[in-house]
Amino acid sequence: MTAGIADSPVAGPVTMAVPPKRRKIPGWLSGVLWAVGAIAVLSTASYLTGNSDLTSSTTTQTALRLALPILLAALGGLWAERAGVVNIGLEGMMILGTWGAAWGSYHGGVWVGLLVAILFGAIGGLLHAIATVTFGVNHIVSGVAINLLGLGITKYLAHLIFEPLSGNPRQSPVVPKFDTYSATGLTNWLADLETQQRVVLSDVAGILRGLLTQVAPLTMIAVLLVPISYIVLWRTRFGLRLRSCGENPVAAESLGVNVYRFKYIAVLISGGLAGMGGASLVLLKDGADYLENQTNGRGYIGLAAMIFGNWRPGGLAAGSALFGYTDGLQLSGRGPAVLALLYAAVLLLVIVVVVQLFRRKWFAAGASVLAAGLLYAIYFSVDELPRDLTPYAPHFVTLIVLAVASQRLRMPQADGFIYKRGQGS
Amino acid sequence: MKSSLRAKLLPPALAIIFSVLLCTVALLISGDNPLDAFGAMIGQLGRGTTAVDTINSGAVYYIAGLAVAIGFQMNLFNIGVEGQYRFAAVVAAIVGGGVVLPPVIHTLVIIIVAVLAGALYALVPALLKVYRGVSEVISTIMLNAIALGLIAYLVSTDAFGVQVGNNIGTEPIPESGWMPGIPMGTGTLFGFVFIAALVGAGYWVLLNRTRFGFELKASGESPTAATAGGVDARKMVLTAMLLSGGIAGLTGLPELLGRDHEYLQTSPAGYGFAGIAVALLGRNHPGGIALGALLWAFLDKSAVSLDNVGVPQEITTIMQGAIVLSVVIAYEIVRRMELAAEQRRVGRQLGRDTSDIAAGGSV
Amino acid sequence: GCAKDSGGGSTTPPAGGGTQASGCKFSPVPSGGSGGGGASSGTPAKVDASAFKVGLAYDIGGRGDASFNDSAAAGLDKAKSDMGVKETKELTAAPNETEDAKQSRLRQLAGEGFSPIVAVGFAYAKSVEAVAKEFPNVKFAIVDDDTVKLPNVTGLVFAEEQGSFLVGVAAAYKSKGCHVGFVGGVNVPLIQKFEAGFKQGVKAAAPDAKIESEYITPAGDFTGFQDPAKGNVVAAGEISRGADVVYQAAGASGKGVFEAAKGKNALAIGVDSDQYNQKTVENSKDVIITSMLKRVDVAVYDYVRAVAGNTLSSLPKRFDLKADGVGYATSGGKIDDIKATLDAYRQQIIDGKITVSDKPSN
Amino acid sequence: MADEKAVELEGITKRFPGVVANSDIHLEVRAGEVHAVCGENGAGKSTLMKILYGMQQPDEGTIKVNGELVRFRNPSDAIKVGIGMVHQHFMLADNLTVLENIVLGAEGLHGIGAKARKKVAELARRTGLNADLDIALEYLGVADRQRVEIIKVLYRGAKIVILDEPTAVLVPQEVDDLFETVRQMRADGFTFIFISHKLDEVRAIADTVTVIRRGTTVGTADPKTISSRQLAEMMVGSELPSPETRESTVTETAVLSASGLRLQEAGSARAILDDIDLVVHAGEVLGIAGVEGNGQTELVETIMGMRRSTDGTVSLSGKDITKLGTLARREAGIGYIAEDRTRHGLLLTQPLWANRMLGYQTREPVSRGQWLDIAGAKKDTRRIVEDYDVRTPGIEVAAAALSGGNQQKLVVGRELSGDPVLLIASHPTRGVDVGAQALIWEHIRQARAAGLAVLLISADLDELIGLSDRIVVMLRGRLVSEEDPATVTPEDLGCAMTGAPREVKS
Ligand SMILES: Nc1ncnc2c1ncn2[C@@H]1O[C@H](COP(=O)(O)OP(=O)(O)OP(=O)(O)O)[C@@H](O)[C@H]1O
Ligand SMILES: Nc1ncnc2c1ncn2[C@@H]1O[C@H](COP(=O)(O)OP(=O)(O)OP(=O)(O)O)[C@@H](O)[C@H]1O
Ligand SMILES: [Mg+2]
Ligand SMILES: [Mg+2]
Repeated sequence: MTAGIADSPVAGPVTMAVPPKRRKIPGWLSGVLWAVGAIAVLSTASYLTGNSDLTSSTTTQTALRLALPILLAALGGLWAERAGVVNIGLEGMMILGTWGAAWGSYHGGVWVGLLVAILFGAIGGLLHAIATVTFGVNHIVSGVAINLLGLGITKYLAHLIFEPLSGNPRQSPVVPKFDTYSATGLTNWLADLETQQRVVLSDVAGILRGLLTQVAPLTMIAVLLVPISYIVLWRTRFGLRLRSCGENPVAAESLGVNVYRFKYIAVLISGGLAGMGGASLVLLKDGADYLENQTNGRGYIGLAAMIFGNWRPGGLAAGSALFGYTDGLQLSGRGPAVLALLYAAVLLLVIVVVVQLFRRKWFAAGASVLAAGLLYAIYFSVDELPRDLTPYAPHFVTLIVLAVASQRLRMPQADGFIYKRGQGS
Repeated sequence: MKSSLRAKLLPPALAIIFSVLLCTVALLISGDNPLDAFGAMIGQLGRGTTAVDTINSGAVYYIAGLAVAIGFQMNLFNIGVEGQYRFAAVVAAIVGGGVVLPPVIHTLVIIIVAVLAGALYALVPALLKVYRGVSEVISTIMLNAIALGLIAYLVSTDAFGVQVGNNIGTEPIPESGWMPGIPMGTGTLFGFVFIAALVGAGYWVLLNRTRFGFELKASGESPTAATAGGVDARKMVLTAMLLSGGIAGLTGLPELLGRDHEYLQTSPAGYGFAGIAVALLGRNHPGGIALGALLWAFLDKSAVSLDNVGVPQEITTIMQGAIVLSVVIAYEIVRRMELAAEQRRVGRQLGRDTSDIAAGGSV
Repeated sequence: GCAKDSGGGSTTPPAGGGTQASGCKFSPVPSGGSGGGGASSGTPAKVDASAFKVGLAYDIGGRGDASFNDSAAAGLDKAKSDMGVKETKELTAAPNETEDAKQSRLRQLAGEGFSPIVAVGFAYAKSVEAVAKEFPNVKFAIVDDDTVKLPNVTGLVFAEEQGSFLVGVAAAYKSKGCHVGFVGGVNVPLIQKFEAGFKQGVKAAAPDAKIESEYITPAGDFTGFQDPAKGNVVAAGEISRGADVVYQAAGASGKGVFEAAKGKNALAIGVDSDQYNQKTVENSKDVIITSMLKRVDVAVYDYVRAVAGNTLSSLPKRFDLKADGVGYATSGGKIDDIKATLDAYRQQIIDGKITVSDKPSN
Repeated sequence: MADEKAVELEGITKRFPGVVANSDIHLEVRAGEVHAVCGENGAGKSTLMKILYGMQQPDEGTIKVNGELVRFRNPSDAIKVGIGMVHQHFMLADNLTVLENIVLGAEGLHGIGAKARKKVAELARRTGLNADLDIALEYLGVADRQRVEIIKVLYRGAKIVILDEPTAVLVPQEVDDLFETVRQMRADGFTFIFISHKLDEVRAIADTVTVIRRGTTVGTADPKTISSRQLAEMMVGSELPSPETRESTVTETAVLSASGLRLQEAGSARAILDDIDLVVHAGEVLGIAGVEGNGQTELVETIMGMRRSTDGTVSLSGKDITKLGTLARREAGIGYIAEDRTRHGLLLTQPLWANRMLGYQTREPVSRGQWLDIAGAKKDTRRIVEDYDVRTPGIEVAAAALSGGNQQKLVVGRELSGDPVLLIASHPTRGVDVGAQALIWEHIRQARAAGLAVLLISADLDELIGLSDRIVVMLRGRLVSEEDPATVTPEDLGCAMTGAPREVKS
């Protein structure tokens, strides 16, 4: 296991035969186009099925809320892996963050809580960096160990420190939460629009309103961290150096980049972000305070979202949003909403079919027709989806999207590789 | 370079010492007596059925660890052992409880069903990876969650479940499907422990003595070289994943056939995740995994004894994490120490005889 | 402009969605028995348990979990102070532990001379059966399970559906839109009893009432008891569909249910213990109108008492309304106005005039 | 000026576990000269350069740059005093853009924005790099990569430039271009340290040459006066071999024939291989010449079955093998020396005997049915080690522990062991020292004499001309011309390879 999670053991031949492809449209624009397309599909589905949950403000608000910890964990993964360190310890760092957030917030208010959460996450990151960077330990081993340590240490600390306060070894006392803010003028207008039930317009209004009401500073920060990560990683010299450590650390070293330092910084930031993800479970209004096991594998989901997003901020935001959205939808709208989503999927596949036909990819088009037909048959024939399976709608959706979307995933080239100074060829 | 015995045994010893120290500090902070704690941990082996339980649980972790290790051998990270084993256990329990067969055959049928079910559940990520390039890390994380839903459905009373008091589970497997154990003191050693050992031996033979094992390791070490060597990478991903899933399918059986005879919705989860840690601890080597599994089981069992003497049982989780981390760090430190020693040795020899060692082109 | 949201969430429309009706059309309140408790079993004789070492084996969470473990602990504490129990020992299960760990725990207690030993939670059923056979002279009790048929094992089970029935009645009466909701943590038979009783109670009081009923996760996925964020969303979904009183049986996720109710101007009903007084949910206590009480403490206390007084046979087969094993809380005074109605229904159940099913009807 | 010392290395010693790479090396480089460093594989040239560039720290010895004593802790320190290095293996990140690759680490000079772009564009003009600066580096061909490497060095304002085997992957024209740049820059006052195994190149460009053998300096010479043969003798103490083929052994039996072979990436209009027809007869060496990136790699991989051709057929000894997988083709009698031995030829962490099995895992003597025959594999590995003079402490060491030349000998030995009817040899002597080179050539020649058909791809045109019975030239995925090795010169071949019009011979 040299490569940690090597993405594709299906070996392709070496030489790059594809001629240089220029990206015709910039990334942000394609993001906007995707978003517009998604909204169009959803609002059509919502109109045709009569299920307004698909685009209601509640759903988007919930989606944002549920996506937040995943997004932050995914960003954490991004930072580490861009510097070449696989971070499967996100879950553990997140757990450390939940504890730190509760403890800090209890003693010093929300901002202190956030800070302590970041700090605790970063301590997890530090441990990971010491193990993987300084000692050259297999990244997965270290990550697994950190997940165990994060869990064990927080349990222990909760036992030691929270139990006397809350009487409960598994829970912190109630801690202060972030206030929320709304763009009231705008949202009131949007609320009017949403209730008017106008095609598309009301849908867009619902979605926007969900994103603009009751937003906590932490939420804003987290959302802003997506473009910030992009700018820092792709538009600054610091980011260039950091990424070079994930692509070819020996080359970076040969150009005077202190690879160890950048890896350390990246993994610390990674831990801090994961810790922040933990804080988002604790410190938001309606948050849970500290509760044992409250992360429930969200760190792993964040990791998946990051891979889903092709190791890019925009992509991982889309992955987290997709997951959060579907989860929110199934939790608040339950079976009927998921069924409506199924309908949306059929619409999407129809579009895919048209595109594939246009591109003359007969096989892909055929497969999509088949899939669309199958989904529509399910939609048509059942009134209610199996209750035991709807809770996992986000997982199904993630799998299906990955299976349908063409896979041009590209992990940082030296991701997971163990680098030692002065050992380059 | 063959590593010396010292290089093999020193690191785990260092790691255990380190984690014991770490826990000592933690215990002192929380005002507990470390000596009591470690005394209780050691002492548990002589009390009740703990020693036997440790071996029994060790067998479970061992199988899970082997399942994970098979994937690791070719750089596949099968996080999905968790979902695969649980799905397989439920299916095996349902089939086992639903058929009437003569002894031995009944047991065999259950085992085969478990293997097939585990492999089937691993087929999904394998196909997704081979044909759609979906990273097995994502797909198995997702399938672990989905397995919960499938299991919930399968054990519901609408499907194959039966309700016993407040619990629901599968129809109990009749005695003909059980696997007899060996009574030891008050406890019973699962018969499946021997099957686990057999699987471990098979794993070793497969990897080190068969063409398939060679191709598997080659694919893991260098997919490009393996391809050039005529190894079909897709086929290897498929087979490795299916094999991993198949072995994962056995994970639930020691307990199912040896003690529980039914799968309850309260049946414990997490063996698959423990399997990852155990495989890493054992460095994918069947012997190492066995030791790792036993250590893991031992620490697990310690939770009860620690609780009994009033020590926070979370210590065991901390210890597990600390051992995993420190064992690899210790290996690294020892390796570096040996290298440095080697370098000094070369340096000393240099004075007398330069040309021999300095000969370019070869070591 | 951007404004800080005031605490109550004034920017959201009031709960109940469209029809802000004036409430339900109620069935006539059954007559008879507005009397006090029915479980007053006379003045208890003094029982001395000072020769007893009582062991408690908790489920995951243990003492302090603000749930049934904690309730069992309260029973033990009371037994200690009332009857002078000589020694107690409390051990706690770890998450995802194996069957043999549970057995070891019980065996350890039995081996150290503890008797009686109370195992908290039906997950202990098989272990109790196994260990009780090994120690025929040790007395065992198991909470939430009555499947172990051994002479030295006593099952302490509850009629959760009866208590839930009463809070269902309360919910119907407190609902402005005649639309209520239930949020279960994990879809297991035990929680289905809560659902069943609640639904039946609502329907009994107001046959036209609409009921939302959801579980966070299916059986086997126990994260449903551990995820307040999801509890919040599920409850919010029910509220946005019109429910304005939500009953939760969702463990630690219940906190999210309360907060959803608070954020959307709805009301909530707690479970197991008197959650109005619970520290961990004190932020949203003002929406908690009542809680369905499951008196594990009573059961544990009564059991210890029965063992000490050698009156095990007189212990109720099921801790129901009659045995004061279930009930409802009145802290906060939010249901004082309908107490008479609730007690009337209570009496009906005790008298057997209403039987409450433990399986959800649909 | 002429006598000013740009670099003085004194008493440099560097020990690695098990190896002394440099021992007591002395090297003086005058300012403004091109100073060549020669030596066998593993003689310690790269190590010495890495020490001068701060990537490795010497155990003993001192470094003076421009007369001042310096101590480099890392490459930044070396860059600061004006040293730049083009490494033997590309030090580039495929996934970063060309611009990013260049400015990385030197962002302090002109940032990473417009100013940097302007500066880089200027350097690109000077060095003849025509690529878009914003495409990922992986799309660049080798020559352009080499240019990027040189721009990296210039961008940092280096005055002393180390070139570690820069010509190994270039065709003669490209080498000439490179040398032209070097000469110009020398005139501008740059100092070069130049490493190459190709001695005529050394003699063409260098002002001084220092020879290293087994980690120590054996002497300095004037390349203008010394012959290549003398140089080689200094290096290895033996005669310089040449790849001359003696008498023809070509027969009429076609072994490999490909017809209408076409390869196209999904979703791309351009064909990577376009209508390839070729035949290799028993006893014949067919050479394929071409600038890297023109489809030779793909052709080989298609013949090996590692890629699926879009169209066309391949047959071996008359049997159609188009539909077979790589293993089946190997079993049918194809031996394959891959161009990149570490990526395609070896399992680096596995012992030599396990490497003996790779590609032969289905055949005796390394396996029997589904079972491996480890004893058999070990025995046969010992035979290869002996026959092919693989210098190794034993067959239990990992393949990574062998130097490149010895790794290659092992691969050649293995690929000639399975009684092949066809050998595909892709750059069989790339980066291999003169001694090993001679040995590999000799084995190919012997096999050819025994009736083996050989498909040879090489960037070393002397090797190609010397070994081949026929040469075909590949350009943009097509076979464009056939040359007779008896008459063709490397220069002609180079013209054909680049598609340039050939000078009319008088
Ligand atoms: N990082 C390293 N660790 C251990 N040994 C090394 C390392 N780098 C080089 N060596 C040893 O030092 C010797 C000299 O290596 P070096 O790369 O300097 O040779 P070279 O002269 O550049 O050979 P070539 O002509 O093939 O490039 C090698 O034989 C190798 O054994
Ligand atoms: N990271 C490393 N760790 C240990 N040894 C190394 C390392 N890198 C290189 N070596 C040593 O380097 C040697 C190979 O070195 P090197 O690459 O210089 O050989 P080479 O003959 O120059 O090969 P090539 O022609 O491919 O460059 C081996 O002997 C190996 O022991
Ligand atoms: Mg070299
Ligand atoms: Mg070199």
